[in-house]
Amino acid sequence: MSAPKMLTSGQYLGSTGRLEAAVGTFEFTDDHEALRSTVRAFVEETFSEAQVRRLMAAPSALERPVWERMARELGLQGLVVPEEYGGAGAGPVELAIVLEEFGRRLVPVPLLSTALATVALAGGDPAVTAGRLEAVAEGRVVATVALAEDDGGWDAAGVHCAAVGGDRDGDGWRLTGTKSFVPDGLDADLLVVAARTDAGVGLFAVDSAADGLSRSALEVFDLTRRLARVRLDGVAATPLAAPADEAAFDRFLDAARIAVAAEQAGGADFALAMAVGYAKERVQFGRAIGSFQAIKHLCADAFVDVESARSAAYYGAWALAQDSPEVATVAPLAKAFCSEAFFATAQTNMQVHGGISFTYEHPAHLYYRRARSGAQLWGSPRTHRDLLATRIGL
Amino acid sequence: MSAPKMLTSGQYLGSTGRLEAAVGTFEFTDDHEALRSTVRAFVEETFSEAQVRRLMAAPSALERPVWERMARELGLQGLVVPEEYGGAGAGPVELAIVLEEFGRRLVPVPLLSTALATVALAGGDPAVTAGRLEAVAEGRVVATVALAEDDGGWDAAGVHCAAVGGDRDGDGWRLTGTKSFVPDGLDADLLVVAARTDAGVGLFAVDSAADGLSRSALEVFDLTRRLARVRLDGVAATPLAAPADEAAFDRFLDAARIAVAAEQAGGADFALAMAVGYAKERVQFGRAIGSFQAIKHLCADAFVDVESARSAAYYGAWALAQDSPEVATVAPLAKAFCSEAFFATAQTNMQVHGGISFTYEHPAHLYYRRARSGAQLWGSPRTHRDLLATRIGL
Amino acid sequence: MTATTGADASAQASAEQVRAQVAAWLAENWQPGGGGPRWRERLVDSGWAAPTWPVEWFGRGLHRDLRRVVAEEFTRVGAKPAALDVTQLFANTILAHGTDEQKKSFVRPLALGEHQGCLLYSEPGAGSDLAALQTRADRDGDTWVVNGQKVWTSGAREATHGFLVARTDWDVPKHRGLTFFWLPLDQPGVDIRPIHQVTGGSEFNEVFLTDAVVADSHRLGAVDDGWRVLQTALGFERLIMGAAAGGSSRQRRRADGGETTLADRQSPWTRQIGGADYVELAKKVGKADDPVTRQEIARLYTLEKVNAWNSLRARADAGRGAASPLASIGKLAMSRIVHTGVSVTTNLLGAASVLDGDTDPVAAEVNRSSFAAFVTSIGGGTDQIQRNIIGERVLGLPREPEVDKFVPFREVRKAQATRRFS
Amino acid sequence: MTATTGADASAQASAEQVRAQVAAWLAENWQPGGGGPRWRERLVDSGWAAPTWPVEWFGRGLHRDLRRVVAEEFTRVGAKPAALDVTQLFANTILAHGTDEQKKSFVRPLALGEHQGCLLYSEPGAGSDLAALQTRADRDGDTWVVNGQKVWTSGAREATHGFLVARTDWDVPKHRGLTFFWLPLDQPGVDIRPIHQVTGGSEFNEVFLTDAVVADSHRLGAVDDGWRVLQTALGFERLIMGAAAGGSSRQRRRADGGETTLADRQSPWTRQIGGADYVELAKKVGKADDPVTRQEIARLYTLEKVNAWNSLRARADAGRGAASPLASIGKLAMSRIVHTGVSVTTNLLGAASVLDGDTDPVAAEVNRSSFAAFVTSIGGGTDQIQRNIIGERVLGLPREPEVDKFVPFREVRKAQATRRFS
Repeated sequence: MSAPKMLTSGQYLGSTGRLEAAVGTFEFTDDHEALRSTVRAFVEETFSEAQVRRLMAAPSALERPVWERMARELGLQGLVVPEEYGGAGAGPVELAIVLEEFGRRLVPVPLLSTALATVALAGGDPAVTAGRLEAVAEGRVVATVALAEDDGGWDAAGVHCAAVGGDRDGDGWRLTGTKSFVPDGLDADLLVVAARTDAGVGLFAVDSAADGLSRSALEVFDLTRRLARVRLDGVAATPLAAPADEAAFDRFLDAARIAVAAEQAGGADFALAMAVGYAKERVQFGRAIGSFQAIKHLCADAFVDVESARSAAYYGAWALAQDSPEVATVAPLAKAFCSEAFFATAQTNMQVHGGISFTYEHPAHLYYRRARSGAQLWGSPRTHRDLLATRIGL
Repeated sequence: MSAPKMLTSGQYLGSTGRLEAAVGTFEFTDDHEALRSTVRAFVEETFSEAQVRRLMAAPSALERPVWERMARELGLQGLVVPEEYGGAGAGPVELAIVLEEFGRRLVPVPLLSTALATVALAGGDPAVTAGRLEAVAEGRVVATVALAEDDGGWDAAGVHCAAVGGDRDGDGWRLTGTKSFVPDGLDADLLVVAARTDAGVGLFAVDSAADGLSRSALEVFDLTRRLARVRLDGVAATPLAAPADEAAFDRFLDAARIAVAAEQAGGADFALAMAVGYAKERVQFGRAIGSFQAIKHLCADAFVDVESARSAAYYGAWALAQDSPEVATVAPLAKAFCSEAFFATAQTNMQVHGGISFTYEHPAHLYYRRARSGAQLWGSPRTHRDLLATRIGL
Repeated sequence: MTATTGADASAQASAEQVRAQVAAWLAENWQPGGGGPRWRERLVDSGWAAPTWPVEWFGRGLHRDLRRVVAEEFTRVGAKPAALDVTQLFANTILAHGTDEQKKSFVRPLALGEHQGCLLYSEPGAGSDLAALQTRADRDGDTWVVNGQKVWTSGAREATHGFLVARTDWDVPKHRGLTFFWLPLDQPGVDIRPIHQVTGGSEFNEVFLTDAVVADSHRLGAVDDGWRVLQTALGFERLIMGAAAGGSSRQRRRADGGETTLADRQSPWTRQIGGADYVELAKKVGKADDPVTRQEIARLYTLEKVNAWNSLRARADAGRGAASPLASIGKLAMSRIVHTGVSVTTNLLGAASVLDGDTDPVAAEVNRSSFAAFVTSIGGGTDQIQRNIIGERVLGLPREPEVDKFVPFREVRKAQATRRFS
Repeated sequence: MTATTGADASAQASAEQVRAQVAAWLAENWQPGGGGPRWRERLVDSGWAAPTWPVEWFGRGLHRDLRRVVAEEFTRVGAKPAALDVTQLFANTILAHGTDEQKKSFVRPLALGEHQGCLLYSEPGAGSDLAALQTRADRDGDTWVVNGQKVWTSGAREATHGFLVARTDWDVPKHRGLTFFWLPLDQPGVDIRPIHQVTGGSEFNEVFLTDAVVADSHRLGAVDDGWRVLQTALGFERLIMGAAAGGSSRQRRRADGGETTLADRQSPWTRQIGGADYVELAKKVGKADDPVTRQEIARLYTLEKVNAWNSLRARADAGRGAASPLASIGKLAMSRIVHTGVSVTTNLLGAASVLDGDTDPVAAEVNRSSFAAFVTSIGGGTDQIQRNIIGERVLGLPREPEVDKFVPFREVRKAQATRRFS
């Protein structure tokens, strides 16, 4: 499979301007549909619920042979890696599709982590990033991003980890501090770390095997997403580009928000499908419970939420692909909305399933866990709404 | 009819202390039930919907013969006037019952206004208030309270109207400023006005015929509650007690909040009864719409709201009667909760009625108007919740 | 597949050919500033007023994809494209279900604006359950005698005719005994009374039919087959709105009558997606920095945006000729938006929101919007009905037991057929 | 009215007389620190363990109003009042429906704690619709053979017996073919398996019944009349909780088993009405001045308070012997409170809420609470069922069409009778 090319700017632009451009975006191409089908088939085959539960219970959810197959056969890790570095050169729209599909089945492998790191790397200086991107695309390297710290702030203000000693060419930087809530931090070979220099916050590449770096697992509520705490004690690091480019950092954060939102939309979509499926099948009072308005209307409201979440994620991906100024508003909007839509849908799914959802063996709680924790990870809905308020002029 | 005596402190106190006391409060006595029946019968006979609509359309909703009958035959205006001044000497619990009943039918006569003024007067210096209370109890005088101003703040901070020139004995005070949102301000003979002295905010009695006082009607959304704007230009005024007793002012505000909450609980109760009645009677798809869960559950949720609103108002009235320190939290809580419960129920009532609620001739909109405006009058739910937060220690 | 018909061939006319034809016709017929004498008549007779209608019925037989080309050319010279094939739901329905005789008699006056239609569907006892309507039409030779009451009819006072659905067989289940008519309104048996609405306006009417008469020649479709004709008419209403905004047909129907006029009044907020007006109002009242206000405005902005994006997706689906599940969520989403919008503006205004009329025109606007929000949550299918539609038609959840499904309508429990005045 | 019976006369015994009797008995029998040898036995045999039970059945035949007097005297000397007539729902039910033989055999061991009961009501296919249960009991001479699966049984592993409702006639409508048994659990046909719950706990069990046997002498009430016995048993559960807190019987049933244990875990917040703990937490995390937090905590405090006041009103109604409509809203209100409480605490914790276990015990507590909230909104009658109950029983709204009402249960569409393991 070769990943489809991303939409080029204006490709779908009609004569009436912006809205038409947006229409074009939402009109996924046949290549997009093919990508989605391929990924869905792969996920369903490779990450059945039983398999997900097995990985949940394993010391690590990362199994290198599968990871390498994902790279070799599907090119998923290289999806947004430029072609010159061995990737598919696709864009945010394709990434959103893949993450949505992985999100639907709570696939616990570090794809989102790696994708976020890849997005960060792809925005950096090729002199620094080219080799790393190649390694990621080939499936040799698992990567992640280390942004927040113990106080759980995902913006520049939350970055206290100190980057010191570097020169203007990017050599000789050392990081000291503690990063927390690092997704798949124990499995990652490469960490993209946000750190603060005298001039501001920037992103740095750090080798997980570097001296002075130590990691510990965090006990977490979401059983399908592992988080780690990473201590850095004078660890050698390379800035991805200029060492304190906060505008680039903000752009990266917006891209990350939209990527996460797409994954959440996928989770919400599957949770709704579960609820609807059960409502059709479960009989009480001599008829399927989905024939009762109380259940039917819960599902209908969830449908509005889920489709709206998908729209927000897709529109965000489109805006990113177009490098539109709208990214600034859509990104926090999408993260806030998809977080809450997923959580509400996961709740509806629990409620519709009734008592059975309270058993560990039923998957409803896994979606609830992902939704509940995911809402707070990468910044809460409330934080993102406040950012949105600022960005629309309040 | 003689109004029942108010609950005396401890009358219902069981051996286990406070909770039992509260139980007693909610266990209305036979006298209370008799008062409620009497008032309900009077209201239904005297203020049918047709009569309410006639008063809505009239230049004034006050008809002196009816007003005098209310005083003479039912003693309603004198309910909380001490017996020595010709009243029934009843308390907040009885007042809540009466206001709840008037609220149920949106009775547009200035009873709430007069009651609030009476509560203020009853907390003042008998030397100032005795004659005025007698006149109110006898139905000779319509009274109201003038608290907020054009910026719509109902606490001391919202009082800018200046009280100047008085001596320590209360003589010679003059008020200058503008009071707004004054209920029944055009009909009132006596105004209790909040004004600011050099030492703080206090309440003053003002004769509506006094020199320098001018009034104008405000066009308002709630068709069954008239509001006025009152300009004071050096108007002679008498402080009810010490001219700047802000603690007394706050106590009065809390009593007013609870009185208003009781009226709102009544409106909510009737709006729910309308919705339920229609849901039983209206047939679509071959059966009463109340048999559909969509409608049934709207009504059930409204029932929880309405009963909770009544509980809040009753508990507030009990706390007032006991002069309990809980008044400080219950008062803002009750006003905020009853406001929102009434509004939600009025909305449910509109929604359950469907298209018919959109016709002027159907009463649903009258409740909606009262609920919508009443939520903002005397301070918004949000303002009151913030006050509650402060008072519970935030 | 067989050979293409003439119409299909025409549909394949290249956009450039059509563009040239329109341009040529306009060059000959259009006079800047108003079109010139008998413009409307010339336009209708040219077929360019309704390019997708058949050539023999005032159209050009073009494929719907070419509508835009025609519109572009009209707009280019400053003429308003009539697009009757989109907007004239009456003529569209008559063309779909009428006899040649009816097409001949009814379509041209409608196209010229000499006749105006209104919709006589809803009744006091048939709101959500439209098929339960009780207005009766009884045959009397070549005519039908109609008795009953219709309600929520917008434009009735300006109309010459109405699309009437009436019951002609009471001994079959409710959907099966209805017949569809094109009722002349200028007759003694038709009494139109404006409804005094809570907003103060009277965009809607009640229409009382007392021994009103309609010729059998004005019947559209077969006797007792009116439900099918109605579905066509409702479909044309949806067309008017386009698939874009989502929502049900009955909401749409109201759109060119009073309801959307009302709904629009809750603008300027909802009309200008992007929430800029909330932002301005918040600044004006000094609440831009209040965290509660900021959350609330951001939430409303979000609801508006996601609904707009849903609409774009729905439109894209429709553009591919696919029925979009997204089209069914717009109305419900809009209901939430308008009620939320009222809440936000009320909180911004605070105490001033109790004012009305000239005392505070902004408050008056919000107050009117607060009522208009119920037009969205009730009119054209309540929120509750919308959730049923989503649950059943989109998600495939089973229907409830239908107690009136197989019962002769005569025996079904019914609501009051007429409105009682108090 | 006829002459008072002995029990009635006894009921009128003055509080002072009763107080003196209890005091005298305690003076003779109670040894501070534990009651002394055979305390439990002496207590049960004295009748003071269950003062309202008949004198012939381990009670004193007192009126329920005098329970408090007895309890006060016990408490005064430092003894725990047993109040078996409130808490022993098994014995209460047996006393209400059992034969003298059954009362003789079953009540004393229960009163002494030698026997423990559990409730075998719910099934995988009979949750909200309890009457649709499919566990069958087939008669075989003097015994019944039971097959089926029960679920959500708390205390099953500690119990010696269970209240079993099983279907004995499949050819009548669902409520009419059920029979009630007192099933001994210590037999090969009973297989109790703990349920692995999402919270990590296993308070609940599944009970698999495979040719389990119960003697006909253990049947309570008539054959096929089990629904009526069940209602009595559910009523005694309500008694356990008192009318105060409102809520349905099935929630109550869980109360002395696992569910309330779980629900309690969402304390310390909901347990301490007054919201002080939210306030403290808000201060600790530095959000006490945040207006959004303040609104949210005030709102939650309000929900807790009004629910408490509703309960006081319900208790006052119950004290007057009146059925209170308020009793039916407590469970629904509590559902909103606990879900809201979780939301508030989650917002207070922010990112830390993703942690769990020893990494962050506060987060772990909130996470567990977030699951426990579903015990309230699902267990013992879902929120949806609660709204039906309020709508129908309190507001008098008509029931929905019931497709299974007049149909032999054999022909009714049913859910899976047993749980499938994946």
